[in-house]
Amino acid sequence: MHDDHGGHGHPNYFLVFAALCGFTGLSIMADVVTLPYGVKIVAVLSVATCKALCVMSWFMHLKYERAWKYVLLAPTTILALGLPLALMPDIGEHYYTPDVPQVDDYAEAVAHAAEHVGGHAETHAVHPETTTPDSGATSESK
Amino acid sequence: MRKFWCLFFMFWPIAAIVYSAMSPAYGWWFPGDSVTELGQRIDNLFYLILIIITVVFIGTQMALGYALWKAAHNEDEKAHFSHGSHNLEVIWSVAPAVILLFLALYQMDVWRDFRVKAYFPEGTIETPIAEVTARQFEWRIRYPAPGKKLQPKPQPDDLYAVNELRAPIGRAVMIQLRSEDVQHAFFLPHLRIKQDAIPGQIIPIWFKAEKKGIYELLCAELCGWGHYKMRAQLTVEREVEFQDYLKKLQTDQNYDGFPTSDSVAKKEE
Amino acid sequence: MSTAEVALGHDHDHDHAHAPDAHGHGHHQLSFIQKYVFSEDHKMIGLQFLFTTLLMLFLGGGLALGVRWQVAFPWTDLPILGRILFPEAGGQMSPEFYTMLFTMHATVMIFLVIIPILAGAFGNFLIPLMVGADDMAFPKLNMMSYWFMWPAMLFFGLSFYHGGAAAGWTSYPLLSDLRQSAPYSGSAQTYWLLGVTFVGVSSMMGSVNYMTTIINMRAPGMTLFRMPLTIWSMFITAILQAFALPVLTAAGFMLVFDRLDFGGYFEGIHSTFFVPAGLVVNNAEPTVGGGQPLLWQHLFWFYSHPAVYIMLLPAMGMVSDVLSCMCRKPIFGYKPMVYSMSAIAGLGFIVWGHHMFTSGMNPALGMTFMVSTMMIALPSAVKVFNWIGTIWGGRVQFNTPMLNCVAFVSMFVVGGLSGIFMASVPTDIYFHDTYMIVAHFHYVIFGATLFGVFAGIHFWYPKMFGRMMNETVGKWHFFLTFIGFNGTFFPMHMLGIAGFPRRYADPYLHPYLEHLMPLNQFITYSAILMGFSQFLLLGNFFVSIFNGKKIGRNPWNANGLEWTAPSPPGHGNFDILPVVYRGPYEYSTPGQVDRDFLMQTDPPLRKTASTVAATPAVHH
Amino acid sequence: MSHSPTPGSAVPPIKMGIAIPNSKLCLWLFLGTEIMFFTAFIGTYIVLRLGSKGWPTSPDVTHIKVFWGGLNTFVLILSSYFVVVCHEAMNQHNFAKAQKFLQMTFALAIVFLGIKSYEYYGKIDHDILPGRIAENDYQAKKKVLSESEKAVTNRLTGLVKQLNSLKIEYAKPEPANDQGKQRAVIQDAVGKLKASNSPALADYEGFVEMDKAFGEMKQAILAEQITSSEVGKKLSDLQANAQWGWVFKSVHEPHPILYGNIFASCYFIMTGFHAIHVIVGMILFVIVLKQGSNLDGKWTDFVENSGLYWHFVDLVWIFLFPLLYIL
Ligand code: HEA
Ligand code: HEA
Ligand code: CUA
Ligand SMILES: [Cu+2]
Repeated sequence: MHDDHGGHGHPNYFLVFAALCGFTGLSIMADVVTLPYGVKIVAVLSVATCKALCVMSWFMHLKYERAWKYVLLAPTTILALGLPLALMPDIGEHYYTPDVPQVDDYAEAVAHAAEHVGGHAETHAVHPETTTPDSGATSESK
Repeated sequence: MRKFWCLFFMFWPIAAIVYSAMSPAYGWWFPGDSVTELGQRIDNLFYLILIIITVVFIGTQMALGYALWKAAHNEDEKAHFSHGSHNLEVIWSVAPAVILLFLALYQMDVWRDFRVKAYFPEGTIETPIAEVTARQFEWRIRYPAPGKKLQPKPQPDDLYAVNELRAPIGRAVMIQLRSEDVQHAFFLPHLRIKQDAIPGQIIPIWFKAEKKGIYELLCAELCGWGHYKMRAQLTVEREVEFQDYLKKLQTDQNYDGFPTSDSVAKKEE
Repeated sequence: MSTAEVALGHDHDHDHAHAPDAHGHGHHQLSFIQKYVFSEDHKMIGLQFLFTTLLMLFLGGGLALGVRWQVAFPWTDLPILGRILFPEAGGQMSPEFYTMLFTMHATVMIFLVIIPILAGAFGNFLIPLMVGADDMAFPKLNMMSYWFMWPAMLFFGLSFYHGGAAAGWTSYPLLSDLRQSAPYSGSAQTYWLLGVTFVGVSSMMGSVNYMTTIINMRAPGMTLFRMPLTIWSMFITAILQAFALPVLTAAGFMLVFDRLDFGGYFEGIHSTFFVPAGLVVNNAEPTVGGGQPLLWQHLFWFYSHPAVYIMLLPAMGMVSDVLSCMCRKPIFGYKPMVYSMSAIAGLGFIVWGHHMFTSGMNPALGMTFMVSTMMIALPSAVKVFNWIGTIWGGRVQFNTPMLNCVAFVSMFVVGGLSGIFMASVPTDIYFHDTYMIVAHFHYVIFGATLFGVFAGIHFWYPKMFGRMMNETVGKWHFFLTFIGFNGTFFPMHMLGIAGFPRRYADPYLHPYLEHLMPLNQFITYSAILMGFSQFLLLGNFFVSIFNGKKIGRNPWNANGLEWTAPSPPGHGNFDILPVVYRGPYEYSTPGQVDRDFLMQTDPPLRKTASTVAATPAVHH
Repeated sequence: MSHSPTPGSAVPPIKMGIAIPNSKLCLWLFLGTEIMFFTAFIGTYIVLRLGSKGWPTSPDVTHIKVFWGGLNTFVLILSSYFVVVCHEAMNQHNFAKAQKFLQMTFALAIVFLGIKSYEYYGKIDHDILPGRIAENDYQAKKKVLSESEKAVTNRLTGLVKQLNSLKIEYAKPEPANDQGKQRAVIQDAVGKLKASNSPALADYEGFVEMDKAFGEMKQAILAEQITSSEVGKKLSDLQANAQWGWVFKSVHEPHPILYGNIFASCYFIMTGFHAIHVIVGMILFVIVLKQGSNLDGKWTDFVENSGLYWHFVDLVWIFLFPLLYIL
């Protein structure tokens, strides 16, 4: 039947569970302490990858499956990583000038607010650093 | 009957070639020589590819026909038994690979000159002559006032025209392409230029028209029911004429009586 | 039993045995509904797909003739239908109607004809028979994949009812996204998207099923490299669908959500994936947004380029089988054929950008896509040369399947070669969105795929119905279609070179195109000829079901497993459990005297010929 | 399982294919397609975010709280754990135990959806809904205006209707929704109510006062004299009024959120489709749970496969959590 990993007994699922909880704790930590944004991205995404690997290897028994897992997962992984990567040069960056009125408006509003003494036009709605029109992507937010 | 079908499959490629060869004479061909040098290079590339694929076309179709002919008249009791040939496979993968790689690399410079900003002719990027905004279903053109530079945002003294773009002859010029609503494409068949206008982006296009004249400007990306009638003109004229035109636009625009300029009149149509 | 169960667990009986007597399907009578309507038999499902798609071909073709009428005789009364459809306009169509016509023409042809006829009809009918299984791995799932076509057709019908989607089959936003940009196709566009989603669900169900069947349900001895190329092509197609289609489905959902705009509390709620801010469409308030229209093009073509190979590969596989049989010769280069199909599939995932060369994509990306696009011509070249190699030295039988196969190869070369003009970016700058493109893809889709399908229909018809189709009618159909086809689409290359834009309701508004009207009229006459010759096919198909010559199991003296089953095969397919000893292309094997084919089930050849005659394998 | 050899055959029978059941193979293939499905959404989110000049990240704006996301992560991991031990119990033919574990999983799925709904509620409450978010000052002011206008209009029609029950004679405005005429009716009614010393008078006088205050704000907005935060102040002044401030309760504060709409679009489509997958998983579990004491070894594959599916749902969340909540 399906039980072709018979000999292995079963892994200690509770241990895996505990590890997953630990990883979750780590990513929350990454949010609580202040890290440089780049470090934070790398940190939480690698933690997420570790978690995913844990779930896949033990909970989904991939550790005990035969070679078909590579045949199935290799192309999937390549495509899943490749699609966003291929979108980057066009959507994630702009070769031509983006025409984004809301950013221009926002810049105007900020400038306008600076003119007023007391500058209360600074909306609490938007995080100021993230939205200076030329700060590029979200890199320095938070 | 066998002969008929073999000849049938050999006859049609010949008909196709004959038909293609006589097409230019009937005007079923490019709308004249390209008005730009870049367009010339595109045409040359076209002819290069045309030659290559004509050879491949004749070669494969005749091979097919000949193989059929031979096989139809095969007097042997049984067909020739063969599972293939490794050497042949190698030959006919490598040969096209070489041709295709050559093609791919050979034409990169045309693409680069047309699209890569760093390779635009000097001075064009800094001083666009106009901003062309596509909208359903017309082209709005904004020139800077004579002697001024085009600003990204509209200025009070900008000059406007609708469906009438003008450019000086013999000088590489750049326009900024925008769209106000859906996607359109800026297509100048006589200049071999096509570029989509994408909402949310400003895309520069440059060209250097070498021949005076009035050329069609059409929309080449489906933009709604009126897609087909998004018709405009590019007038290529001498530098002085172009400057005069801008001045005329300026006086017309500043004239505060009843509007008389033809651009406004056009708009009323 | 819920369908989830079927897919997730309870398939034991199919796991255990292939012999029909071992799993007890046979012993109860099926009601009419079970047998012909909600059938779980792959053959019936295949036939359901076949009938549906053949009828849809006429709908799509009818729409195409409407398109042709307008391009050749703009603003004149549409014959016959005009007075009924547009009485107020005196029978002449409006530009928005024209836009709708070609959109729905392409939609019907692609989503309701080509894709389902290849994967749905032939895939279903042939896969279990050719791998030697008694049915698909999941018969219920299979049935559902057919019945999910119906909501799709319903939604497309609703779309028609509401005026029809009119943003092209590519549905580029913002035309397809902002309601106010195409007011006449308000909900029609939304229904269209839902229709595409359901076609997607149907294909998805089919593709996981096919993959499972091909991987796990092959007859003993049917190793991967003994599979007929048809099976290989179906397998690769299924993989393409499995990985590409979800992306389109996701993109489709995004577009649907962009279009949502309920009133009441939900007023104004809609996503903005493809909508940049600040657009003023039809004098409405400026849009809010943050999205990017190019994103749709990427996601759409990420599916739709592989999809063009989904529309071609199965036909390539079928043509290989038919060609080999009709030339009485092994397919030339079996493994290269397999590898080249895989290469087409693999490369197919990295060339989608060639549809966007003029879209304002990053030029570096454009170069990359140009190189990969050029490279994809290589495996195609290998295939073309292998087909010619197969014919070379054969003993050709000029019957209808063979003629259609040769036309397939011949037309595919034309379509593929015109693809080279487009693969090269600089020339594509000029040719993009002109009739050059229209010529190109009709040559590959109609010229190649449909001729391949015609070949397939004539070739496997005896297996489907136990009767032959009429040869004379078949040849006339082929002859007229071929002439009409080339008359229609070859001149379109010239239109393209002349800069004739596609999707134009009235191109003659532009003076430099005026002189092309007579050529377009010629094209339209050819299209009418081609269109009406399809009635020969339809007539032949339906009349032969009742009147065709009855035949035995293996009328073509072919090798595949399907020919060992009765014609038509009963429920469970095989009365003798097939065991496979060799590949499917052993024609004219030396050392064999009394016949020139060796079926996959024939036991290994001994030195003497007598063993051959004594084999239990069934033929004639 | 294997094929019985055909008598006299020269080839030994072989089981073709790979050694897992069709159902599991099919499920894994299906998961492959699911990965691509979510890739499209996640990839879209990533590239759109990188391609935008700014993205709302502050929890005050987005109402995305790491605490709830973390809790939900924990809930899903726990449920994944229960599903896997459930399958283990199935393997050991301990069906009662398996049932119990599956019930736990199911309960946790409900908890997950509960927390998710709570989070959605927070967004809806602040009108952080795609398409409805103001992206600049102007839109924010316009939004306040249209929402308050709606609130005032509602109050107005309500008061006019109420006149019937107060037994006040009045000329029915014609057409009924003509606001000018309705306002005239109210003015008229104020006089009449004063005369009859009705307790409802306060309402009607209140409306007149409110209408005036609202009119001032409207004027200011239309004349573009004030910024959105000033509008916000005005609005909270209105709302603070003890007598009629409640009318403006449904009006949201002006919060222009740059790139707010695309943010909300991505957030809702990713978490929404994830939630749909959770629900599908729950349906699969219900099918098993429904078996009650009939659960037996036949169901092992089914449980395993739904478990695989559930782990996949967990996997998706594992990536959504950092992407949406932390970064
Ligand atoms: C079955 C469908 C199918 C197939 C198989 C193909 C095959 C190919 N297609 Fe096509 N294509 C479409 C369907 C298809 N296409 C459709 C529907 C569109 C339009 C969509 C729309 O916009 O509506 C389109 C559009 C399209 C474009 C976009 C044009 C534009 O909009 O600007 C491009 C550009 O590169 C392209 C290229 C190619 C190439 C290079 C191949 C190659 O795979 C072809 C390879 C084959 C050969 C080259 C012939 C055989 C080879 C030889 C004989 C060897 C020797 C050859 C040489 C040395 C040159 N196609
Ligand atoms: C499988 C794909 C497929 C097939 C088979 C066809 C078949 C045909 N196509 Fe199609 N076509 C597309 C796919 C296809 N097309 C696509 C993808 C587009 C792009 C759309 C877009 O731009 O978005 C397109 C666009 C397109 C255009 C361009 C429109 C434009 O850009 O303005 C034209 C113009 O001539 C055209 C013509 C034809 C013709 C004459 C046929 C003929 O082969 C049809 C022959 C007829 C039949 C086979 C049926 C016979 C029917 C009758 C005799 C009538 C009976 C009537 C009823 C029963 C109702 N097609
Ligand atoms: Cu504008 Cu087409
Ligand atoms: Cu393509």
